[in-house]
Amino acid sequence: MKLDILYFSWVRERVGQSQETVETEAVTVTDLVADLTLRGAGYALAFVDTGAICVAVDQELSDFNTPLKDGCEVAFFPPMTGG
Amino acid sequence: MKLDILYFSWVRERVGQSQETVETEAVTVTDLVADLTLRGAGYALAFVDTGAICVAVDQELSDFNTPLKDGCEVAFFPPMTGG
Amino acid sequence: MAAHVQETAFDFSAEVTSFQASIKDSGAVVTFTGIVRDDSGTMDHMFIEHYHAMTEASLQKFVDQAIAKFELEDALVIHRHGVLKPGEAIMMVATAARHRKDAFAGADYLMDYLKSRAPFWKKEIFKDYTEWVESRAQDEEALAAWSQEPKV
Amino acid sequence: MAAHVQETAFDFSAEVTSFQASIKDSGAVVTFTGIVRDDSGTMDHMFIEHYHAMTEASLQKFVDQAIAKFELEDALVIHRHGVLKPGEAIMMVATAARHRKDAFAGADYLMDYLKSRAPFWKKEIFKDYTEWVESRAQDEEALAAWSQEPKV
Repeated sequence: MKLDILYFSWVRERVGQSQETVETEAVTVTDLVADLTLRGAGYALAFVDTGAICVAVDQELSDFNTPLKDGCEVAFFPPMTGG
Repeated sequence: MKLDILYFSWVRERVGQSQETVETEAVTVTDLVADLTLRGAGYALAFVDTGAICVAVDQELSDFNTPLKDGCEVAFFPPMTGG
Repeated sequence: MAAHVQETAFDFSAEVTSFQASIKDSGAVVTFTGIVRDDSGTMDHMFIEHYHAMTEASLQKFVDQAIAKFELEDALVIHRHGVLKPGEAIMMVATAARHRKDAFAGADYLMDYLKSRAPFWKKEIFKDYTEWVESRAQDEEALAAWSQEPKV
Repeated sequence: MAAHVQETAFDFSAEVTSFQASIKDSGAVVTFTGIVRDDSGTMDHMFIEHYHAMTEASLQKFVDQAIAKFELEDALVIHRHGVLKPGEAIMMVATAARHRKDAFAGADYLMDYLKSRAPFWKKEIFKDYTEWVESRAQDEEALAAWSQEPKV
């Protein structure tokens, strides 16, 4: 299946891009992260500590056990610092 | 001694005036209230429940045991409702 | 730090603009505006009496206390007296602090003081009768809570 | 009830004037303004990144929650993104309620949500380096406290 992946803040900077579409068989966000980590050193660095990263699936804050569906939008970012 | 007495809100309305100078030998606010109560029915009504009344001596919130000095400004009023 | 008592309306926008222009180190500005409410729909106006000789000094004292207690960079209080129509602003408070929790707490604290310790008395004038607004027990309780609560 | 995300500066005075003009039953209006602070004195600017597709809906959800939780008559959030200079306003919140404690709590609650749950990320750009602002544990704690505390 195909997923739209977004990266923000220092996750984006480490990965080196803000958005990409990936082809994956990942069942959950955790699986997806394992896939992404293989894409290069920047990815590995971005995801080295998933405890420091948040995920949103289809624009809803989610956790790493969330199941994924074809066409999902998955966003990775550090804890938010709005306000 | 002479005291300047001020009345506010419904204390003023019951007493029938906002300000007067009184000659008194009152030692404390409680003594003064006893004196004032004798001045007429409006005063008696105003001071019928001193638990419902606040006092300021020389513009400082005080209590009924506060001693009085010649030339003091003593103000009586219900609990404040600012804001 | 300023405290004003006045009969005329104040210009909230101008006051806040000037307040904000004067602050340097604050990341947080909180304002409160109190507005004449007419719950019954039959109030003609509100009349606010005050103890002129005591009012401004008393407000200034509360402002100084709030600044010290919550490490505010600045605080402002404006309170009206006289005749006010429903919908008109009675008073405003503004606080500035480095951190938002202090700015909120400072404004909240000032309001609790103003409600129960500033020498103002509100009278509501209806078509057929008038009524002095009564103080509320919960306002006294809110004020008392500041002496107990640990600082946020 | 409104939530806006924008790159351009907002006019606080105009926003509050229009917010106040639209309310009918509220006796209390609270506003919060967040301002870019430069503690070091060496910041050139702040850059705020956001998750466009998620931001406005997310803010709207927080506003709706605050209105329900604190019986607000109305609430407004405006949050900027992009480049901001020290001293510029980042965002504002306004709440209106019958009683002051609800207006304060509503604004405080909205701020706690915005700090930790709205998809914004702040970067500080200094002369020689840049730095993403780190989230603070006390912001998470402030947010968690709303699920425990009894309503004031």
